[in-house]
Amino acid sequence: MKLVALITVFMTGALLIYGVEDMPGWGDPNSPASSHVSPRYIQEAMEKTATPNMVSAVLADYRSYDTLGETAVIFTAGIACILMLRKKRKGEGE
Amino acid sequence: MLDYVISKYNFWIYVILMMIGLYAMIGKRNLIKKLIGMNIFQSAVILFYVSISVKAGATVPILSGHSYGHGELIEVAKYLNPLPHVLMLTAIVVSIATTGVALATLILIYRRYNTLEEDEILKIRRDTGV
Amino acid sequence: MDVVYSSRPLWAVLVSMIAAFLILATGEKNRNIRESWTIIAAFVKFFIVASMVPLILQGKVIEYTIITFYPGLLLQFRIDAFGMLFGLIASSLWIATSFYSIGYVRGLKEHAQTRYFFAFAMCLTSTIGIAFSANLLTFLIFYEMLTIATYPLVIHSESPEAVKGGRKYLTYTLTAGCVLLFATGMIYYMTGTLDFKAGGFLAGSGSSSVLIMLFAMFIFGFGVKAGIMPMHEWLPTAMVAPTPVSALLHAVAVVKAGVFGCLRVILYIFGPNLLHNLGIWLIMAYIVSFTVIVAGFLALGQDHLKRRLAFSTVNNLAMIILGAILLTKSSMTGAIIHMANHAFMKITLFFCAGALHVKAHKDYVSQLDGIGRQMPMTMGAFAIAAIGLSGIPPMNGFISKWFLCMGALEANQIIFLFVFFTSAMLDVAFLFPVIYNSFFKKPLDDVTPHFDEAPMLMVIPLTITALLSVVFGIAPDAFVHFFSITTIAVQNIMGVG
Amino acid sequence: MVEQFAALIIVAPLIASLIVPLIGWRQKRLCYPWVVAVLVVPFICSLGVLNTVLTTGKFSYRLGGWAPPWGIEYAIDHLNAFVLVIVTFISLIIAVYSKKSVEKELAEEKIAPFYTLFLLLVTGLLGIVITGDVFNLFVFLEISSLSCYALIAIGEEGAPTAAFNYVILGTIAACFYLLGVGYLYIATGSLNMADLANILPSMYHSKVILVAFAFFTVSLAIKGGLFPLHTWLPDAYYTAPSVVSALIASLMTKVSAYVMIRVMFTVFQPHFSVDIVPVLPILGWMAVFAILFGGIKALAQTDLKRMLVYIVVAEVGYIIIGVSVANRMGLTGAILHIMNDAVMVACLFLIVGAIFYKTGTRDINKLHYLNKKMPFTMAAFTITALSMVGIPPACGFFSKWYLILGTIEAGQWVYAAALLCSSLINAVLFFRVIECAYLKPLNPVNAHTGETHMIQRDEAPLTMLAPIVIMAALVILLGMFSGNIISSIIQFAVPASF
Repeated sequence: MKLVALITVFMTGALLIYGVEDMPGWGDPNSPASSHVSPRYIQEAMEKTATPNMVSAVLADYRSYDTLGETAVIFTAGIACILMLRKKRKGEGE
Repeated sequence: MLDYVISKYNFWIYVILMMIGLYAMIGKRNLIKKLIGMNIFQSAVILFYVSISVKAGATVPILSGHSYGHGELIEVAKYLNPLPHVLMLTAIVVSIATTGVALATLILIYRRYNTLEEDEILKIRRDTGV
Repeated sequence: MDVVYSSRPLWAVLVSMIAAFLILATGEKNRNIRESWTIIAAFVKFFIVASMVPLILQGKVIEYTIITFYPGLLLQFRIDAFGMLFGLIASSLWIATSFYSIGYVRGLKEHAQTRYFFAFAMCLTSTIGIAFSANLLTFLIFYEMLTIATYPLVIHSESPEAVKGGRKYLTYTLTAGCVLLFATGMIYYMTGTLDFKAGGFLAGSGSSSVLIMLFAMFIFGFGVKAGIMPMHEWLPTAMVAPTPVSALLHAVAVVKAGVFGCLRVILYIFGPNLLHNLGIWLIMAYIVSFTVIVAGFLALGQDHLKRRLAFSTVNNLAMIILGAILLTKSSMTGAIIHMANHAFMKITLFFCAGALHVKAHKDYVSQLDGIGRQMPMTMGAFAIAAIGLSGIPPMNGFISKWFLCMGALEANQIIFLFVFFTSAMLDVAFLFPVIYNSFFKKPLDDVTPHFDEAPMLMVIPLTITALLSVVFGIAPDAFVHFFSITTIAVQNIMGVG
Repeated sequence: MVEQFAALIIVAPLIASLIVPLIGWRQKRLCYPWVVAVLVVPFICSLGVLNTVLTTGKFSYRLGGWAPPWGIEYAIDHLNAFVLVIVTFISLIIAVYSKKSVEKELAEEKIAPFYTLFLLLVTGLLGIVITGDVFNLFVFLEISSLSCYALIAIGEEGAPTAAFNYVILGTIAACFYLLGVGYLYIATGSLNMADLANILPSMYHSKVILVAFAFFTVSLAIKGGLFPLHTWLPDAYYTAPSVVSALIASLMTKVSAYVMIRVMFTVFQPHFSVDIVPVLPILGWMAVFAILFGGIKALAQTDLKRMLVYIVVAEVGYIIIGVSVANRMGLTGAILHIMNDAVMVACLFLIVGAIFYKTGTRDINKLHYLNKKMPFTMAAFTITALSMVGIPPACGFFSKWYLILGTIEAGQWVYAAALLCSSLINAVLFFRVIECAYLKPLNPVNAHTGETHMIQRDEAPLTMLAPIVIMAALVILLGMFSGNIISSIIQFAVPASF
């Protein structure tokens, strides 16, 4: 079992490192990640959303739908815990 | 070669972290250790994302006081990429939620079997014929 | 060829399906109403089918498209002469079987009669669907439906033996269904069409090894139901079913659907020319000849009357296929007309076996000594059908045998002439002792020495089918023009070839 | 107007799920009608959306009005409009069914959180299907997964362990997915599917893209329960409460299969998935083993639900085979099978739930006389079983037919053989059950128990029976009208380059 796990882990690691080869260097300002979509956030955020914090602007405006999902995740987790744990306490009390 | 390694050291670190986490998740027999592995794994992914956003010589993506003026062109290279941060805020929340649910399941398991060792649980289940 | 568009084929198929659900809805409580649905549906179905005969005789084709699944894949009915013949056989014999069934299940106070009649009606729906299919996909759909609809009938008695028979039946037929599905897919991939075409449409669409493989698959797929050896195993086992089911299974619906499928493949998908060129027809002919002879010998060894008849069925079906695979005009005529003739004779024989079972509770040949005095009508009908099956004039069996033998000569294959002769001898050998024993031997102790027939609901249908065997022997074209239809079918196939 | 429908599909169940605990606080009985009523909304909306797509073609809905790729969009085309209808309809039917089963299997105080999570699970699935943004997909994937973990954990003996295993593997899958997204982002800078599809072709030989693709595939194979990554699936689906099993067995794996098709043929172009990466043969072989393994394991079970669970493992293989042959016929079959299998599996699980509700057993050998006790349920079971075997005119035949045509076209004989084999295995499986339920006990010792006295009809309550009957009818109808479905929807859902 451990061997299988090790093999899996090393295969995954090798795969990830294999991919690293073609990645842009760390901190390269011209990498696609920094040059395709994100410049617009940096330039427009203030103007469009009147928020100096771009992270907030993106979080709560551009990608607010993700944030809605995020709150739903927390809500799900809360209800999930209630669902799973609530009965037992009552059961013990009885 | 050394340059190559150094220029991408963020990736090496996250890959190693991820491998540790993944190994714990698959290889460990204790459920709590699996859970810890899961957290390490998730943190590795988060680190990976955050490291994407880095630009050499840039600062946090918050406009400082003097650039509040209207119409003034904001220099892109001066600020970090905000998007990965946003994504990771979501991912962090997700990972916390997952951990919470996983812990709740562990509580259920512990209540039922009085142990969190996978082998012991399997043994109990086999003995009770379930 | 003129095409007439009409929804009559659809109604011919649907009427028994509607009846099936009415039967289910009526249930056990109102038995007479339930049975009347069967009877009404049987008659309506027959008249719808028969009403289309004149069009067929004019050389027309009746077509109706239900659904288009995909370009080139249609759920479509097209009645040509060959399909019409099969449809006529099935629908006309359903009337007889319906009456007989009612007498049979009531005579034995069978359980689960609703299920029985429901499944029976569904069987007929699928059979007519098979007969009228315009293409292989439609054929396959109804063919699989038939497999399933027959299952409740095979396991009807719910005894361990029946369940086992049912399992065997399903194993054989569903495996065959899978093979057919694959082969059909191959044909669609190779040609882009699945429409039956008189004289075949596969020529030139693939290498000969692929075509031979496909042919083998089809013959395996349909041969299971048609009882070609060595795939016949399920058939005698399925004899645990109630007798009307055996009659239907072994004379009309299931095995004939298999034979019909084989003939469709031989004559309408591959076509005589292609089979000639591929050279597999002769191999195939030897295989079925083997079945003809061996089944005849096996029948000799059976004491259980229904099992004996089952092997006789295997023998006759193989003969039909042999006729088709000889690929000559006469042999084809013989094969196609024998589908009809064999149906009438064999159903009579099974009906008689059922009547013996219900009235005298006799299932074995050795128990039948002197039974002819108690049940002269039943045994008389049995004698007529047996004589017919052996190919003695003036019965209808003679006509088919005549054409088949002619075909063997036309094909310059004398050996198959001997196969037909041997088969006729064997027919005599395993059927005539039954007649002799029942009429001329001293009655056994438990035989009532005076006239004491089975219920009239059973005797009348079997008398009628026996009489029809004679009528069709004297006038093959009587009533529904079996012979003319056969001739048209053969002309269509050979005309192209 | 129709654009708002698209938003409502997600928003309605999400908002409604917030209200369920409040309702449960006051009056527990009202949770059920509320959930049913709410789930009608996404169903109607998804029909509206499908109709729009059919008449005017695909469209996109910008959330918050931000243009993609900066904002998030719903990208609705034939494929996901079709899957949306399936998901909304089946969840609605299962919600209708849930009342009695939940009341029986769960403690009273769990009903409100149960229904909350039920809605959230549906929301998550719908969100996955409707979105046009790869990261947003992850968020909804997590909503559905989390609610799924919890819903499984409250099942019978052994459920928490099964749920925890699922948490671990589910999280690995989710993290792999996230890694895939990260790799795509680092290479392209975009998260929008359509935008990615535009950018990616120029960099198909980049190793980053290859790795991203590999992680997507592994992740979705885990989520979809594809052999050999299915290990979490049987226990989780088996131990979950009946209603939950029905919902997740019929929808979770299908939605994963949808995402796989989406990633392989929309985000990446077929050219990449077929020609550049050798992933399809691997997936195909995995699917073949899934079919055989699932079938053989199912044969070994005496518990009806466990048997179905392994059948689900096999059925995933069907869809993946359709994907892996990568031609028009195969994909048509795969997409058709997403629908057919969802309906069939849901129907079977609902029936097992109803049998369990009435008789308290799922042991195949204890089902005797069930045809007398529950005639309609068993009739529905028979129809669905025949469909699983692939008997026309039930829908299972048609997806199998297209899948086989696909394998023939691709010249993959082994795949075809696996599909045919699976038909036969299914026949054995289901006829074993049918024999037990319809025929008298073979064992003469038991014969005296039922032989003499009449078996009373004891059918499941209407809220359970009606969904079962509707699903069984659909099994036939979808088969009969499969031609129409293909010609009007699926042929446009298959990527045009095939």
